[in-house]
Amino acid sequence: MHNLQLTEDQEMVVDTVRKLVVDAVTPKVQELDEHRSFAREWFDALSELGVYGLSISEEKGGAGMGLVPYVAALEVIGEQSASLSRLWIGQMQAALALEDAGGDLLDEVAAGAKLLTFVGPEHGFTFADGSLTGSATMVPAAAEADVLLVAAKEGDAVVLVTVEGAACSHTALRALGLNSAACGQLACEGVVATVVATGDAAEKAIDRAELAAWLGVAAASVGGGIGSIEASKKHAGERIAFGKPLLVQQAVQRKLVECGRAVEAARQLVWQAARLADLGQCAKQTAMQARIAAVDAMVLAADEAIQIHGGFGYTVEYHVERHYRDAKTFEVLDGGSDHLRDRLAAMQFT
Amino acid sequence: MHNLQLTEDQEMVVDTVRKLVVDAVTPKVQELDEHRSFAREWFDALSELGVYGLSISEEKGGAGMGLVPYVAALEVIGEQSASLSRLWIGQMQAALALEDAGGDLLDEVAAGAKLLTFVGPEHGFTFADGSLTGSATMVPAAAEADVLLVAAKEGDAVVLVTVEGAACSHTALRALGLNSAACGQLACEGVVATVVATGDAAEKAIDRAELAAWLGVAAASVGGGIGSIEASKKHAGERIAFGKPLLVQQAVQRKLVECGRAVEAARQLVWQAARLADLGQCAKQTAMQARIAAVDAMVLAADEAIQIHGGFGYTVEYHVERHYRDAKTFEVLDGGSDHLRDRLAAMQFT
Amino acid sequence: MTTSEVQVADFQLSPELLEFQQKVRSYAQQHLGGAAEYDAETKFPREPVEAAGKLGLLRTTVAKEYGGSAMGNLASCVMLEEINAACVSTGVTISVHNSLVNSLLGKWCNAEQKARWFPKLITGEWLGAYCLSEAYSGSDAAALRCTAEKQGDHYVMNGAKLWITTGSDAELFVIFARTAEDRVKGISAFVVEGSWDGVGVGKKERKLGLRGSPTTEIVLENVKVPADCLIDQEGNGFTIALDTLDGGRLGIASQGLGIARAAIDLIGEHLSNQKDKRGRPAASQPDQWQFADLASELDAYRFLTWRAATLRDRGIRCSTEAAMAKSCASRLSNRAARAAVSILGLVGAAGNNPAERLLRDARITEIYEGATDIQRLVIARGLLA
Amino acid sequence: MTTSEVQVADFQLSPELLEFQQKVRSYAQQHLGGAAEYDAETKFPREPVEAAGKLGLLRTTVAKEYGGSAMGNLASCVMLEEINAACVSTGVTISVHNSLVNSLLGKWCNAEQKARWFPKLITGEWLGAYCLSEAYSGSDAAALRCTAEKQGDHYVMNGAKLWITTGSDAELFVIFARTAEDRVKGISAFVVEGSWDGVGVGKKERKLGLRGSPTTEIVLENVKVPADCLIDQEGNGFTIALDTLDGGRLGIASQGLGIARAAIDLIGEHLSNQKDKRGRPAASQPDQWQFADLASELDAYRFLTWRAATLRDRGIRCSTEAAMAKSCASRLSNRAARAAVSILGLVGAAGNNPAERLLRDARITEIYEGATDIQRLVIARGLLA
Repeated sequence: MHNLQLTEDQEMVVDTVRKLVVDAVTPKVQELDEHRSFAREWFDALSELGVYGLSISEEKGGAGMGLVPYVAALEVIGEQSASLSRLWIGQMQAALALEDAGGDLLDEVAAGAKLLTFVGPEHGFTFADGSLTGSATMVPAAAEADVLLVAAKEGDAVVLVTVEGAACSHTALRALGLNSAACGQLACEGVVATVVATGDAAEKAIDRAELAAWLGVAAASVGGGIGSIEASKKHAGERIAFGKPLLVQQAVQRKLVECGRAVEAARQLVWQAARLADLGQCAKQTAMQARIAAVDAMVLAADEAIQIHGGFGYTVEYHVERHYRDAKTFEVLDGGSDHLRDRLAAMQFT
Repeated sequence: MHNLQLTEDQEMVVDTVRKLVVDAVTPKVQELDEHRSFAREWFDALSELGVYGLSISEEKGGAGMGLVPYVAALEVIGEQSASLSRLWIGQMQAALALEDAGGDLLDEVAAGAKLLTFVGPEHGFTFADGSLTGSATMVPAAAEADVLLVAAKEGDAVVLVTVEGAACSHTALRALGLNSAACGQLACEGVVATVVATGDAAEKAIDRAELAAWLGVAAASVGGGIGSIEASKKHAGERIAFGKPLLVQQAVQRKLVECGRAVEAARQLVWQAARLADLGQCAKQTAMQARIAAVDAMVLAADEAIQIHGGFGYTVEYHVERHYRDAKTFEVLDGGSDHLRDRLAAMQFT
Repeated sequence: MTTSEVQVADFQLSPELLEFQQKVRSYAQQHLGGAAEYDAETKFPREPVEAAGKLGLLRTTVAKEYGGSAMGNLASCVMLEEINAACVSTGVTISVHNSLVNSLLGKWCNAEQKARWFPKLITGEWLGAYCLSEAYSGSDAAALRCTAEKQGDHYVMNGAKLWITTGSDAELFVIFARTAEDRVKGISAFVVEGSWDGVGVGKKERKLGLRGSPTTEIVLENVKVPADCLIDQEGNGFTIALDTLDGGRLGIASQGLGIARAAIDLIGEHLSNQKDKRGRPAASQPDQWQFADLASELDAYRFLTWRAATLRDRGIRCSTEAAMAKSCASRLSNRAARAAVSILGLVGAAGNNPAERLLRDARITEIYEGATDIQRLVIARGLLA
Repeated sequence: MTTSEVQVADFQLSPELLEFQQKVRSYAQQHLGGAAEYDAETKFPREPVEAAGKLGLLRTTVAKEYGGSAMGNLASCVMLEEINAACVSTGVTISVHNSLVNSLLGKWCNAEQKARWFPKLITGEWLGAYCLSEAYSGSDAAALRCTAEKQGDHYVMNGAKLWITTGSDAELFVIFARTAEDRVKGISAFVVEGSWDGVGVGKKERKLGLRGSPTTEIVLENVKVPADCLIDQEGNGFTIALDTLDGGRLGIASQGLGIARAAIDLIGEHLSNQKDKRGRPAASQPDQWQFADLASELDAYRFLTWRAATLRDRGIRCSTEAAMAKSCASRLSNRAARAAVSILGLVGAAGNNPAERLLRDARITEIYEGATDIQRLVIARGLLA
């Protein structure tokens, strides 16, 4: 399918994930989305595969396989469920952020025994005298997470803290997308929090969490783009208009070629960023570029897929309207694409 | 500069080419372009570096280094001169097309003793009874090439033939761009031609020539895009407006971030295609995607560079108007980007 | 109806139309606050539609002799932009009722037929639905399979129509059915009343947006349609359908304008609220560019829409111009709604903000009453002819 | 000048304007065939400009009492679209002469000044140039450094102006210079005649396009400018410059429309010529889409342009509307020209086809008289105010 040239071990991870997706995710993805049901069972199934420790070093109890199989596997999941992708991304953010600190929580994260969600610095939480204050909207698994890992400010310094999910107040949202990831509003008013890292260690942990999100969302978006393209090919191959299958029309072909090109370009950026990261080089800019490009490609592919499906595409059964909503939801998470553009500018021009 | 992870030998090729570009190309590029002077001296200087045999196998007398250093070096040249890039591309097309057949001409091509230009099947030349008939416009080095390598039809079959440049009639053009590559009109009316390959061998040779063009134009366009971005950064860093350097403005930064992202995505496609080709895998689709994406990125970067330069950008001294013209000229060569899109569609949907 | 009066002088609406626009704007403010609720609960906007009927907004395309206000296409466009800017589900209900059903009946029915149906339609006592699409005929409308077989003084109709706006809530259906085999000339148009035996509402679609407007299948099983419910003559159905769509496209163009305007207003409001620490305006430049481009295009495509409407009001064929308006305005609505979500960010996607609903609602405008690519081919054909 | 007559009724030009449009179209057919030659040889289009003078096309923005035809801004827009569709170098020469110089003099000069200069300007005996930009002040016009120091009954002017259209071929220069230090209120406007001592033509730019129109530096060395050549009053220069630019932008918007139209026509012709083996139309669908989109936008942005012109003709401020027109039309001209090269392919890039010239000419429209991003900020500021 692809040319990442994975090792056999890495390939096995991807194959195992693909099997789970085919057996468990695909059959229920539409139903869960439509009823806005939280995909805890899928999250747990991934736990059983042991993927949450995939990129943690062996000395910290992980598989030490780096980020390349992470992006390869997320591409496979993203093709079917952006929501499940997002849950794994949150878990991976926590795993990488907690890796240096180590400890029981890291083990629980790696085992999937606890579901974590990461609340980034863009939400502006503050930490003082051992307690956390702040609020955020559109936090994946806001009400479902066992533990929240929060990048907060303590005075002018950055600090990484954890709070129990149950200790915060949550409001469910009828959000645009990621319906099975239960994005919600979150508020803490002086909730007791545990410090995980401060100073440089906190900065580094947050950096790693952000990288996990950029790469993860990028990979899942590549998968989502492929999902839209495949759905379109299938529909256009079957649907007859003006006496021939839609897929014979230059109109349809051209759209799919352009979507495929955008997705493939984004994918190459994702892979390059993952390879760089695994080589210990700075992958930040490439990962941010990948994240922006991949989400845009997923929006484009979903938009064209709806158009190719015509009236069918506007209904929930054909999956592509879900890809469209999920793509735009991906876009605004983690500060949003424009925020990433500004950060890229700051890195490049100052 | 980049992360292609070249071998030391490959890196040395790129460094040598870079030195030539800095010493000989950059100082004269604007002058030659403005006077529409053919860049024969640069072509010859590249001969002396021995690059024309770079990707030919060792048993055929080449360096056997594959296509990866070719794209890396063309990126460096493309940053300064699309015209010189195009001359090398023509030579590389000939080298790869002639490789299987071998012989004296291949040696001369590899040595740069003869300048070749490739006339692709899209021009519709016909070959019958030993002579070639047809005409083409916008052929690089139309009047300057020592030998033309032409993909022609003999009845319904494809045949690859050579004709002496002097045996054809040429008309110079005031073309949009590639001014130092002397794009011109070319006509053959029953010119005596030598068959190089027929049947499957001809098909394969043409395939390889096309791949060389797609990868080459893509790499040169990535370079051209970088050239526009670098020129813009320099100008915007120096130019003061409303009391501060242009580069401080979010407006300018955002444009450059987006151009950089488009160029980087295209570059990853080029590299991936080159790597695939060197691994003996099918690189065709990725190379075509790279070619389309890279040219578009070069157009975008040149267009924004002109805008960032303001009135200066509209004048010839700031290079960016040249990049703009060259980018659009790249676009229409080799059948043009839309033709490539249709070919991609044919490969993907039929 | 045709008019020779100038309705738009130097790009300004006539005083009468400005006044009408104000009236509709007040209606929207009073009655269309529930858009979020109709969406979330997939609830038909009955109250706003009834209020529109009382206010005379369901009779704009009907001639005065049948109780209409005969305000014409331009007035309809002005009205539909206002309504859609507030509630797209209400907007499409009224657009189909006025721009498709009432327009068609007014142009193609005989006096007896008009006198029979208009009294109920102009008040909104009855709502109209327009049934052209089928499962196997979307853009390729002439491929329809629904049949109407003549048996003495009536036709027997069988088949199923798909994606019927207001399907579950309409009382009068304009149905295109096959009375002969010829692909195009075998199609005829009928009025079918919802209360007749054999007329059933099939599957209700669950949709990305437009969730207050019921989109259903209409199933026709041996429906006995009196011969005097045939519109115009047998075999003229396809001509009627195409002609009507020119007006319908203006309705959807106006819907696109309304959605775009609402999204642009959200962006403008957001930009106005951006302040730096000292309270000075601090909207990002790229956001301002997007806002400026979208707002410029909104004005431009409104003029395209109004141009086509004034042509149609003068009885001049406007297929090319209507296709331009629909193609441009519908695409703008999507770009604007997507930009609103991007610029508003988390807030825009959170579902308690109109941005994400606009994004979902906008998407249909490029699909129904002629998909964008079809519009483009109509334009190219029109200009190159 | 202001008018209260309706010039565009229901999106159709008045009969007078249609007649004028026909007249200009004939002029273009007769005199503007040499565009390729002016471009290739960087040759000033003297013959077409002189012919325009004879035909009265250089007096459209001048009041009747000074020999003008007082046709106003809309007529200028109609004219400039026609001229630019045929020859952009001629177009910009006339645009600067009419929309900048004549407009400015008519609005801001006193009667004596008008009587002094208009007789030569309306015939084209003199051509006008507008000198605002300098090496260090482009978009940031108020940063200009050129000085005019009052010495008794005259000013002594020093400095250099950059990117002056018609610089080497104009006889009358409107020059903005600094009479005091204040960044904005220190700027004043003057008329300077090219024959005066110390007025020199500096470097001539070698450009991407617009190669028939000379763009030069104007060097001012101790130029003695009589006090009665001051326009309006000292310190009002920046206000005058900005006000004039609204009209100038309509000129460039019309240039953009003309270029876009020419490019779209090339595409249309190409599409019409595409036939399959049996002679049936065979244009590719994606090419048709592009053609349809570009043609739709052309109509839409023409309306934006005309709207702003009718406002200005009524004496209503139109900065936002003019910026919309310029921003949209100039971008369209570039998209259309690029599309023409893409679609015509090798033929379009080959240099014996107008497509590549249009691509090069179009690029300036986004830069001069206010770059696109400046227009966008003007629009955003105007709408959010």
